[in-house]
Amino acid sequence: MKAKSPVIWPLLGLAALVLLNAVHDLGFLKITLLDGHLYGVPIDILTQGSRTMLVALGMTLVIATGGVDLSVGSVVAIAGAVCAVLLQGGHSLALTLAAALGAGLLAGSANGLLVARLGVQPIVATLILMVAGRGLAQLIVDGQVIIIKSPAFEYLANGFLLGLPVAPLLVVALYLATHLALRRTALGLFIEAVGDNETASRFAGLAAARIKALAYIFCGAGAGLAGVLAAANIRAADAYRAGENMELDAIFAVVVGGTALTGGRFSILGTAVGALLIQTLTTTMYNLGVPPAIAPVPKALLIIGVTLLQSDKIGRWLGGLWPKREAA
Amino acid sequence: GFAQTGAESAWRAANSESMKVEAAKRGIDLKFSDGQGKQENQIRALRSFIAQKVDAIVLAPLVETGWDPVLRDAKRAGIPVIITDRSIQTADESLYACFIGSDFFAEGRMAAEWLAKKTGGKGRIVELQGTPGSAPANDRRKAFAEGIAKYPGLQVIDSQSGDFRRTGGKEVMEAFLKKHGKIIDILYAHNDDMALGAIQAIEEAGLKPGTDIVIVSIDAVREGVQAVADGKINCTVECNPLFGPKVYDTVAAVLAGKTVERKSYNKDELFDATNSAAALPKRQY
Amino acid sequence: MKSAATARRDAGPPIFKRQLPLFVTAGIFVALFLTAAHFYEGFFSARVFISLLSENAFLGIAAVGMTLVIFSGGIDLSVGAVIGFTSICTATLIEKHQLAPELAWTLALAAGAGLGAGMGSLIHFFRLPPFLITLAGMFLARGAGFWISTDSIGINHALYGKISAYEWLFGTAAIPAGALFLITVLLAGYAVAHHTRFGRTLLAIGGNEQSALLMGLPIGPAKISVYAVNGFCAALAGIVATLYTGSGNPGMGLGLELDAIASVVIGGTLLTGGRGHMLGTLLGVLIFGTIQAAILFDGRLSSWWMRIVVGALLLVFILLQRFFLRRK
Amino acid sequence: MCAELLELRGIGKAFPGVVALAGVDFTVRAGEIHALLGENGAGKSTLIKVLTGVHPADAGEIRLNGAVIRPGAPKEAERLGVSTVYQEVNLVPSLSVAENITLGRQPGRFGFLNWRAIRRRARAALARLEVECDVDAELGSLSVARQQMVAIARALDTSARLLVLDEPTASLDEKEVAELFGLMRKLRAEGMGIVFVTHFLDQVYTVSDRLTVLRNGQLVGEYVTADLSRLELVGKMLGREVSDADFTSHVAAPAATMQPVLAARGLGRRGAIAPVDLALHAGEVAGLGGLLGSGRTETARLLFGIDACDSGEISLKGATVRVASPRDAVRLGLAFCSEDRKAEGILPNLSVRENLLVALQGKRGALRALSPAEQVQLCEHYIKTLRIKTADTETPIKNLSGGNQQKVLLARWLATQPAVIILDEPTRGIDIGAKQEIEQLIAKLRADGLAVLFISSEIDEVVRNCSRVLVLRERRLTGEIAGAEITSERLMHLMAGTHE
Ligand SMILES: Nc1ncnc2c1ncn2[C@@H]1O[C@H](COP(=O)(O)OP(=O)(O)OP(=O)(O)O)[C@@H](O)[C@H]1O
Ligand SMILES: Nc1ncnc2c1ncn2[C@@H]1O[C@H](COP(=O)(O)OP(=O)(O)OP(=O)(O)O)[C@@H](O)[C@H]1O
Ligand SMILES: [Mg+2]
Ligand SMILES: [Mg+2]
Repeated sequence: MKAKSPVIWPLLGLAALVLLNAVHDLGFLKITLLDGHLYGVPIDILTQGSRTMLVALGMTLVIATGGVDLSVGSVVAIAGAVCAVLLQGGHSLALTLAAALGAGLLAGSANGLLVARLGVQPIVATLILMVAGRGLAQLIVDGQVIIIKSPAFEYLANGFLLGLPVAPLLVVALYLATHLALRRTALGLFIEAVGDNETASRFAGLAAARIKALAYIFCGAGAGLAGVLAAANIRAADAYRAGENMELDAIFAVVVGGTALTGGRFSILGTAVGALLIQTLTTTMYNLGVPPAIAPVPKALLIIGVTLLQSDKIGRWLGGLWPKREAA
Repeated sequence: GFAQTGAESAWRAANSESMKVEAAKRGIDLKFSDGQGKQENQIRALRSFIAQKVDAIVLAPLVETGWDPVLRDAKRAGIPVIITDRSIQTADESLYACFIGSDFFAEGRMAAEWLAKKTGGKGRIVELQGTPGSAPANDRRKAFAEGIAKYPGLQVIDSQSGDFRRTGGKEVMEAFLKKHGKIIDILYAHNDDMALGAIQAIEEAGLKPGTDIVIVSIDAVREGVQAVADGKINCTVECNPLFGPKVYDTVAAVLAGKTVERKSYNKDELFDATNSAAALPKRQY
Repeated sequence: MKSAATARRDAGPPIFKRQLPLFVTAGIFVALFLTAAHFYEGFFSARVFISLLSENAFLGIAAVGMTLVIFSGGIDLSVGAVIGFTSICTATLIEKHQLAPELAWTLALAAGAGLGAGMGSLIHFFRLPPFLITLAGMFLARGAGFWISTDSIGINHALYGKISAYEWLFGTAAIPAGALFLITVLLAGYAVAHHTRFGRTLLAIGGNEQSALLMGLPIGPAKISVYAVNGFCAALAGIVATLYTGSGNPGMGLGLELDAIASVVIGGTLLTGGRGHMLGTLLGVLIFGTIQAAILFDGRLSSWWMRIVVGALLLVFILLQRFFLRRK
Repeated sequence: MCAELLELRGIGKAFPGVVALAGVDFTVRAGEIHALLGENGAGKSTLIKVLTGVHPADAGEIRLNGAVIRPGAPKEAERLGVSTVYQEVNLVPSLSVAENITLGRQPGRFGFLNWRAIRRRARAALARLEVECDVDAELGSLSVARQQMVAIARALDTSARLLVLDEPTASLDEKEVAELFGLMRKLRAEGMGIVFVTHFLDQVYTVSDRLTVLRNGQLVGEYVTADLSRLELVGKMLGREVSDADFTSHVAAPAATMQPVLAARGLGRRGAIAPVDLALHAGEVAGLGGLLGSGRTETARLLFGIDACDSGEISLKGATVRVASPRDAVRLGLAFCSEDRKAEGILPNLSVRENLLVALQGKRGALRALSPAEQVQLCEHYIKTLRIKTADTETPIKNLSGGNQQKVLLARWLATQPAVIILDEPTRGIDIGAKQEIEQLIAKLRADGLAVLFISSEIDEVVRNCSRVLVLRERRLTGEIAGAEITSERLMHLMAGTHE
């Protein structure tokens, strides 16, 4: 018997939320064609969720190695700031994107160096960049909110390709590419091995430190890209607030998606579902008109609900409700 | 010493910058501290200023209450405290010298009045609130609600927090548009950033901001005024962050032992289609 | 015959080579403090040192509870929110409902401990990840705090004025109530962690939960109690915060959980559990406080440089710690 | 004889995909040492865990002193008078020895600990086993054997009526085993019932009064030890006939003129091992003999690049090579099967397949991934040849019995097709059938031209398998014997440092 897939519960949670919304207001599910592109709440959720999904993708790998990256929000701000300054300086889009990605890679490398080479505990190592990074971002834009006037740049976040929104397409492509890169090669196995038992992996001849560092670098790059999307989305680099609290959302998405914070087994698909779940929840609260002050409460209930359903014990209780279909 | 709340927005940055630049101009040795959005940090900063025996303390309080103990310390040390930006509640009014502020309440009221005049007191409003619990969000919401209460035709049909962020404004507006469709007449945003984000959402929905939906907002940062000039925002109420000169004048007066006005407000203007283009070149922030 | 020194050592908990981090950390703290004293006139004084304790009283109190939780291999993200909740809850009870402060405190402490026990039960009985459950707890407490009141409320009770004005004269130095609270809680925390079965059971659970179970330790009660104790500490920290400010503020303690975790980890406690020292937490809090105090004394940094410098100092500290420990 | 102390009736226990126990009866009397025997995966540990409340039983009942008990947790079992040493050291490595011995029952008043009494009690418990050890040392800094002794000391620190020992001797040397047995006999005389799980038949005959044999989770039978011959016993365990001749004895030394595959000159590390010279030739099994803590594991770790050496060099086939990490070592064709299976061997939550292939895949690099078909084929090959008992290739390895985990780890290294393989206690916790298979495997590896460095605390095993033995004493190389010189007698003398 194959172990039950952990993705099922967040998926059900997602379905329940969608249903709740649809019952409340049928327009929720409506997708129309407006000016030759798709338009509707589900499309919004995908577009808005694309940034969290990107950050959560890298976070999945970091968490799978048994670490965590708190600095992603600051990296988002840094990358946005870099974009804004370069575009304002009249540099080409290609250079700008490369620089933003480079900033993410650099940030990830710094984290990787601290965690993998120097053995600093991940929370502390990445806390440093979390604190300093936002300062750096503000330094880069000199405390201003810089307006970006580049239609090509904005297209990345708000554009449509063949009627489909570009940002989610980009993210889905990245998820697929990552999935293939991890599962068609042995990288996925290596990451899981290192996360499961680092000593044993090292003794088995894996370059544990390098694998961990790679995860942080990848995560940094993902956050850098998310920063590009965030800046493009609002046509401005907001060094103060961009990516704020994103680390919590990303970690939430990863863990709800079935990747344990203790490291080891990871599920990229689960992460994608987790990220969508959290975005759908936000939209749901707008939709139901939940007062903003108590908005955290439904979030809390959702977390508890989904994690409870994922737990083995509840699983067994639920399993007991249906007679065993297969003989032992 | 100047205890700032934090650096959470460009408005704050302009506020801090104004204090610093002006201090440099006048040769004042300014000790600056950033509370990073935490009251405890600000109190810590005040205590540190007292320990360092500064001549005067300027405080931009993050919340209204909770300053009595530290202000008593300052009083004991003989250091005058000037409150800026928003007022505090205290049992003992002698704890601070005076208050120089922007009046979030007045801003909300001005916005409501302008709107009533413009629309003739009719319309369905959606509101983009600031961060829940923050002072400007609280005041701007209450004042606006009071302001429109006189006009039964004006009605807030939905209100959500956009967290003072552009992304937030855009996201919430997208949700509003889907939820209410075309019945939205008016958007009231607690700051320009959210209004600007919402404008994008409105444009993406194929509507014309400023025309199909009347937009009222607060802050009047340069980009906001620009949007007014472009006709995308109909009106933005100024919340002037350039406190520097006035604060230092007051400090000098207090130190010289002169009596100063107990409460004074920065003059906040209102920009709409009539005066924004003219005001634009003069905007410093 | 044993020497007197051995006999004395015999009476305390074991000091291993692994407690070296504690000494190294203490050394670096002293160096940090002296460096700051060298640069800033008036820094080297009993007053500044005492203010390190009193200004960080509620961070310190929360960190003590957090240390115990981390000992057991768990984590608690809800402390900051619980501080905010207790703070506004106490203020409302006293000001709006005219309750005696003592009664309000009791209720607040009970609420904190209750929330902790609830989270602990979920974590233990359903084997749910502490990170997620306490994240949910954080949202709940924050939501509840704002639900009570979005405005801060001043407390004008006579008792409050008395306590917050109280100072204990120790020689020439006046030690304010906040610092006394912190010292008391730290001593209690030290006793619990290193001189009670409960504390050692926590370390054992963090070291290896499976083994602790097989060794017949009361895993469940210990895990549930540790979250309850931590909730209690957080509530106490919230009360100390109301004493400190003479008001209740639902936004109090925003992000404080990260500072508390960082203090604990800087103090040499392993985030994965099973290893650490309560005194290290005191050092961690002091180091955090010193960095902040030094920056305040400087007073020339812009907001963003301030962040960068805090990050850089943390980095320097961690590198020094690594350097000394690695050489050994 | 006395009354029945413990009675298990019709115990059944199933895990997903595996029936670990089916209708097992098991009886222990007061004042007897009862051996519980069976192949790897027969269900011995599971039976014990059911008894102590770690796993709830699916069926059956447990009686202690005639009263039905239902322990829900080890704590309860302990309170009822059942003290247990589980297979695999189950202590907390980050705490001190003293704490590990007394945890959960520390002396003290008003909830506060009396550290002095804790240390005293720990010292006393260790003294009963005649173990000398700093009670303030961190447990994790001790070798597995010493940790095992600490675990036993902990179990003896209670006033139990029933003592359960699950493979306590797997990592002990003869002296320590003898001491443990002395103690067990004393406890037996005091009227305690003792359950003893082991794979060493000698020990069964030395110490036990009666024995129970399990096979595939089913009861084979209960016997009086003295009534059952060794061969009969092995037959019962394996369910087939075996003869002593199956164990190969004595290996001739290969020609010494050949160039060594792996050679170390002056390899040493301060505080761990004094500089040693050693050479391994293709087609030989070299043994590394020594008492516990003599530095065997340390030598192996240096060779494999786990610890950095501060003197000396390593050469492979004549060329000096740099072995700065296990990764270098694996690339160069070395393999190292660690003695600490739990901490340094298995990836507990990953599948048997992944555990088996991780070293090979690491050697090939991430990009040259094995295709699913290749993976399945390799796994099935090793599962068959090593007779690994697992539900399927996707079972998490932590669900396998200890012995089967060990086999997977061996397979992990064989799959890399190494030129040199270092086996540190490879037969620890492995049943007699599997041990025989592993010894045959070692012989085959030698025949295939591998160089094998074999570390074992079982002298007989060393004698049987090695063509040359290097003896370490007190962290330095003190002697070398080869060929017919290798006898248990000589080895013991060399290891102990006494002269014949
Ligand atoms: N937690 C578990 N989940 C699933 N299967 C398990 C679990 N524990 C044990 N098993 C299975 O139960 C069977 C019996 O295992 P057990 O550990 O009792 O064997 P054993 O007789 O102690 O073997 P060894 O001599 O190797 O220690 C094995 O097939 C094992 O794979
Ligand atoms: N008497 C002792 N007291 C404390 N620690 C010891 C003692 N003997 C050995 N150790 C520790 O045990 C570990 C393993 O030691 P070593 O490699 O020398 O053992 P070994 O000869 O391989 O024996 P085995 O592996 O059979 O235990 C080392 O970390 C060593 O420091
Ligand atoms: Mg077993
Ligand atoms: Mg060894």
